[in-house]
Amino acid sequence: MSVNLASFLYLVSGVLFIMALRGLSHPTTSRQGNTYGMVGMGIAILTTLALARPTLGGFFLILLGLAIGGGAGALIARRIAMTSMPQLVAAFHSLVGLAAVMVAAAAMYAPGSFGIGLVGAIHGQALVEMSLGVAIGAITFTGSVIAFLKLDGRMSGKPILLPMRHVVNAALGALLVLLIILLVGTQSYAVFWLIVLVSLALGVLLIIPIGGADMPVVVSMLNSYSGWAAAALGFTLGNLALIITGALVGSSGAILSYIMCKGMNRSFISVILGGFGGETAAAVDDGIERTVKQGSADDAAYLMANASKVIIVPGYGMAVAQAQHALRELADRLKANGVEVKYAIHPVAGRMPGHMNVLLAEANVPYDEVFELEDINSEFAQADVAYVIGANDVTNPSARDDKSSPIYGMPILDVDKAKTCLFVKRSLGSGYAGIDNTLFYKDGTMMLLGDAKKMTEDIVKAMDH
Amino acid sequence: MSVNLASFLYLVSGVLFIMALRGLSHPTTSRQGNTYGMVGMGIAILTTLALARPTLGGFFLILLGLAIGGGAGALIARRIAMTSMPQLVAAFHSLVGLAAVMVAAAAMYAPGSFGIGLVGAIHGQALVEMSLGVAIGAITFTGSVIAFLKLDGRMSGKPILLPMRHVVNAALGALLVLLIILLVGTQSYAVFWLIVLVSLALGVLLIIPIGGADMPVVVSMLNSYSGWAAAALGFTLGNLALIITGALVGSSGAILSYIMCKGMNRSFISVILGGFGGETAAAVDDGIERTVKQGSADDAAYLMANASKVIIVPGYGMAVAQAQHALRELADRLKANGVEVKYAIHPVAGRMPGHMNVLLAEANVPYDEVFELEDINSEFAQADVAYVIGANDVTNPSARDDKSSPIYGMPILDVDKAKTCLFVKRSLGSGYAGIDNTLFYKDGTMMLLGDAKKMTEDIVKAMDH
Amino acid sequence: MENNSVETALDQLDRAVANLRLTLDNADSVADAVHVASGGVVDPFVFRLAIFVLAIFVGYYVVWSVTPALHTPLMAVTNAISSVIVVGALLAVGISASGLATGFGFIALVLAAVNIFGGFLVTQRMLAMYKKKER
Amino acid sequence: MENNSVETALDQLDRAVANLRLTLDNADSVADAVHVASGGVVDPFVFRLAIFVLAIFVGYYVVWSVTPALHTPLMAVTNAISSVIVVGALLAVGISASGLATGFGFIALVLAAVNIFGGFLVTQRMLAMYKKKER
Ligand SMILES: NC(=O)c1ccc[n+]([C@@H]2O[C@H](COP(=O)([O-])OP(=O)(O)OC[C@H]3O[C@@H](n4cnc5c(N)ncnc54)[C@H](OP(=O)(O)O)[C@@H]3O)[C@@H](O)[C@H]2O)c1
Ligand SMILES: NC(=O)c1ccc[n+]([C@@H]2O[C@H](COP(=O)([O-])OP(=O)(O)OC[C@H]3O[C@@H](n4cnc5c(N)ncnc54)[C@H](OP(=O)(O)O)[C@@H]3O)[C@@H](O)[C@H]2O)c1
Repeated sequence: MSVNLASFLYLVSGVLFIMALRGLSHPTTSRQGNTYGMVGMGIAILTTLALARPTLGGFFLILLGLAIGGGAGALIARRIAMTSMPQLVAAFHSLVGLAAVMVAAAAMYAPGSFGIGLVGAIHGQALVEMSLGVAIGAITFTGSVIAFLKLDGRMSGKPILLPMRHVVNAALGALLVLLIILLVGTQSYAVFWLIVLVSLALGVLLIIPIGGADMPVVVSMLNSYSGWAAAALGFTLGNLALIITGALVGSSGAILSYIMCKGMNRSFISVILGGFGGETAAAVDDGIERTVKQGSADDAAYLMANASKVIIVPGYGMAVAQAQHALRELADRLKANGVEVKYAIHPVAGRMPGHMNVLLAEANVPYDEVFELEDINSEFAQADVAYVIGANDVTNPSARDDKSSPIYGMPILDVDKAKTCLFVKRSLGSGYAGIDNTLFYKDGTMMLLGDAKKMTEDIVKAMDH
Repeated sequence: MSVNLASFLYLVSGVLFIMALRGLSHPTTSRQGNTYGMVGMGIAILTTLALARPTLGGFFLILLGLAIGGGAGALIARRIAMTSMPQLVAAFHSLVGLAAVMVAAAAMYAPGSFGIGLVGAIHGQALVEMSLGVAIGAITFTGSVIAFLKLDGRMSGKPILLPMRHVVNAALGALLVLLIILLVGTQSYAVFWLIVLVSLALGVLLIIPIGGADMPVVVSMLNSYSGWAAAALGFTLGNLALIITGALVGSSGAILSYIMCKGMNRSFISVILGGFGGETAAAVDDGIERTVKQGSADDAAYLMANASKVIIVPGYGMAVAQAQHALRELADRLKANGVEVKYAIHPVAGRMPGHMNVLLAEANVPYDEVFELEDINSEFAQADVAYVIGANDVTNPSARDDKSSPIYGMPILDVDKAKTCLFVKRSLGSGYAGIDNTLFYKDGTMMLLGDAKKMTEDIVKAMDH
Repeated sequence: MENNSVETALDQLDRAVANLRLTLDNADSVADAVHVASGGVVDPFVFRLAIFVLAIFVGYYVVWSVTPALHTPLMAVTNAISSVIVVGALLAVGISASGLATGFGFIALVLAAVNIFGGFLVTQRMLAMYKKKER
Repeated sequence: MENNSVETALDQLDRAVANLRLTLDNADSVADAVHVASGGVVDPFVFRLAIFVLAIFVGYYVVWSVTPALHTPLMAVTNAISSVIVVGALLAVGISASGLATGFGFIALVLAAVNIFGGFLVTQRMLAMYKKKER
């Protein structure tokens, strides 16, 4: 295959990837978008095969690799629970990072195959691009592994704050730059692997001080990193598909991080510097005696059955309890009784962007009943019941009213404007931000203490009576 | 200057042009955007000078050309009336088209200066790109001249429907293709100029059958064309700034044409095939006697002074009458009386996209009092008075209610929902689409027949009493 | 003898030339091989096409994000930036030897300059008119 | 005499070589000149940079246009497409002579394949769940 044709085909696959992301602008076009993505990947792979013209042995090896990896990937995709998506994405990012390192290593040991020179005489520019790729890739790898472990609960979410960590990290960063310069000068394998080692260490050190709950931002950031690593290697290999894709993925991760930080009203820097959200802060104790109105499933069933409009506000607790299916049943029951039911989603409800939407979709909730904050917030005033299930921070009025609150300025869902606010959670404890929620003590609020799934099922049962 | 640096700088100027368009996403950033555009142009010019390293004589000639053209351009920009913007844009497009033809001619006679080969031995690919550029440029030139003449009223807006025009146009198109092939084979100057001639003729023939009122769509289409011509020459010259800019301008014109056609609920093809909107159709005469309530300036002054909310709907007639300043005075007077005043702009009010906005801005109407159709349409129900000044089609309820109407499906401003609808126009005649407006005969409507500016001034005077 | 030696010399010459050719050929093919893999010999046309395609995407998004109230300035500013065709005119006037080409270039230069100054300045004039309500 | 003729021959050889050099040099510089003006010798890096910059713009706009309800699938699909790094792995496995490079390439290939299949399939599974209200 001529390189011109190959380059053109790589361009085509880059454009198909753009169309894949473009498809996600609406659920109806999203499936087609995903297909574009698969076709784009197919074109990239076939083009490379036609260009490399592998030997029979090589070809067999390639098929073997694709079969092993593809089989494992397909299995994981089929088996994974929707509630584990945050972990899964983190795990997948770590693989991309490691793959980038391995590709760079292969290029280091067989530069001829990549057309970047001969062993010991690799072009300087290629070496710089490659080291950038390998460093970012390695950081992505270990960083994502830590994020995975924290999200999956295999490692405590508590931030691990090493002494002098900023100094250590800066020193490692400087060392990295030095090593890259050294690599361009010496082309030594040892230096190459030193770069890998230092970057792996840096990846760990950068992520361990960040609290488990901040991991979603980290995952997005690492997503962005994996894009930049791919783009850097794209420059080395002179591959248009890699360059375009890298830029797309890089932008995507950066924008999602930005959206999350804005939704939490925190700065990206403060997230990255870490030390937040590991433990729930001690409950505020300002000496004022506060009373809480507690209710039962029966109370809730009565209130909702007699309502004309119910808005459901799901949060992280719904994901923990896997309550989405029970919730859907409840909504069906209400709708059958002629109650108008809508879902209100806060941009950072749950633990990853779009987390609630995917869970509701899994429970067959139609997406046109699910509304974003700005589209539904004015409707709470007309609602009889706001059914808050496992959400907490995203409803906290202190973000709106109390200037001294650490989450002041974060947009919230105005559930307190509804006639009655039903709060399903297990305790009066705080949520991710560790801040007491004054809503619990308000007149219009009824606390339904218990597991979200159990409580919702009980309400449905209570309606049967 | 090294070609690498030059290419990089051309890329920078392309990015600055992107930033220029990006700035137009909001009035507050738009001025900065325009500055980016100027800087980008400056970089492109300086880079080219550094690359070409002209002789002293050449340098003098360049300064002279820039001074003549720049002086004329600056003068026009200072003098032109805002109401003549459609004509001006058409005139400017014709210049871009002619400039493209001239650049291609220069490349034909001195290919060496452009690095595309030697006289009589120009690279085939460059010839193809060049002929595309020159053909599109020439069509843009004469097409824009006709559009200018029609818009400026120097030529009748009546569509000129030659017999067999589709056949003739198709034949000319085929001839063009043949000539381009011939040019690649022979590299003959005669063929080159034949291409120019045929394209010039085609430009005229394509535009004369299109009615004067459809010219805005044509102007946008020609804008798009001028972009594609620039991009084609960008390929010839291997110039990144030209390629990027061409694509930007090409997209922009195409999108604006699309927006206009959608706003009119007509297909682009039907516009381009022509024969529409030249003359106003005969008024519908269905035998039903219809009565019209006519009012005076005094009536209008009384109604508006006692209103609590007035929505102003400007249309093409306001531009014709240059009534924007008088209108602003009226609004000021009303606001001083405690009346809430808003402006409602239909996407295709007037004769070019954003036409009304620019005129209102000229009369110092703040842009946050000016609303788009979808943002204000629901407010007419709460308004006491809709003051329709020189608008007609964009308020015609038959577009909403009458399936047999030729403009059925076009979105309209629901002025009939307001308590009273004041209609300022000179007669009961129809507007651009040539369709009778049933609103004139409705109970809540009061016709204020007269010139828009005069009538508005009279209303202001009447308020003084 | 002389004849002989000349012949030898010519022979040597031939061989030297042949060797030279071989070396050159080799160098070429090595360079080619390197290029093929690295994409170094990719025709710049492909790169330009990629840039063109991506710029169309950018244009699409950036123009849709323009607020309708500024569509008239948009038309004026796109007109101004499309006059970047002036770079062709500058090359023609600045480098060309042929009088005709210089003439064409000069015309193009003047026309483009009208557009550049006219387009940007009229846009500036328009944009200066868009004001917020003063409160 | 022999010496003389050899010397002559050598001289000739020298001159021939010199001539050859001259011609070659000339050809080179002509080619260079043509390239400079046409941009033919523009370093592909510049083109790639342009493509990279424009792709960032496209990415910016295309991602902002993704509806928030699909942000989770977006994360999965970007993960899948970033595995296009597999092209590097394929080159390493397909062409490489060195055993080590083939090994590294094979690992990269397997990892990327997990991502490609896993990423696209899990996205498909998620997207299949998004349904409209049936009426
Ligand atoms: N979505 C994102 O992308 C993202 C990213 C980073 C950070 N965040 C942060 O995450 C938070 C999300 O807000 P949120 O309101 O969804 O969650 P939240 O504020 O973290 O509150 C979740 C609540 O669910 C309750 N809960 C836990 N398990 C439960 C179960 N099995 N049954 C019933 N309730 C249960 C917990 O209360 P009990 O312990 O009393 O049951 C907890 O208060 C925000 O602060 C946001 O800034 C989000
Ligand atoms: N904006 C665009 O981009 C664009 C592009 C292409 C086509 N169009 C078309 O243009 C039309 C625009 O709608 P429109 O409502 O703004 O205009 P219109 O329907 O064309 O009506 C304009 C009205 O203004 C009146 N008028 C003219 N001169 C006047 C004066 N001096 N004083 C008072 N009234 C005067 C005319 O009535 P009298 O003769 O009775 O006075 C006429 O009925 C639409 O049909 C649209 O599809 C717009």
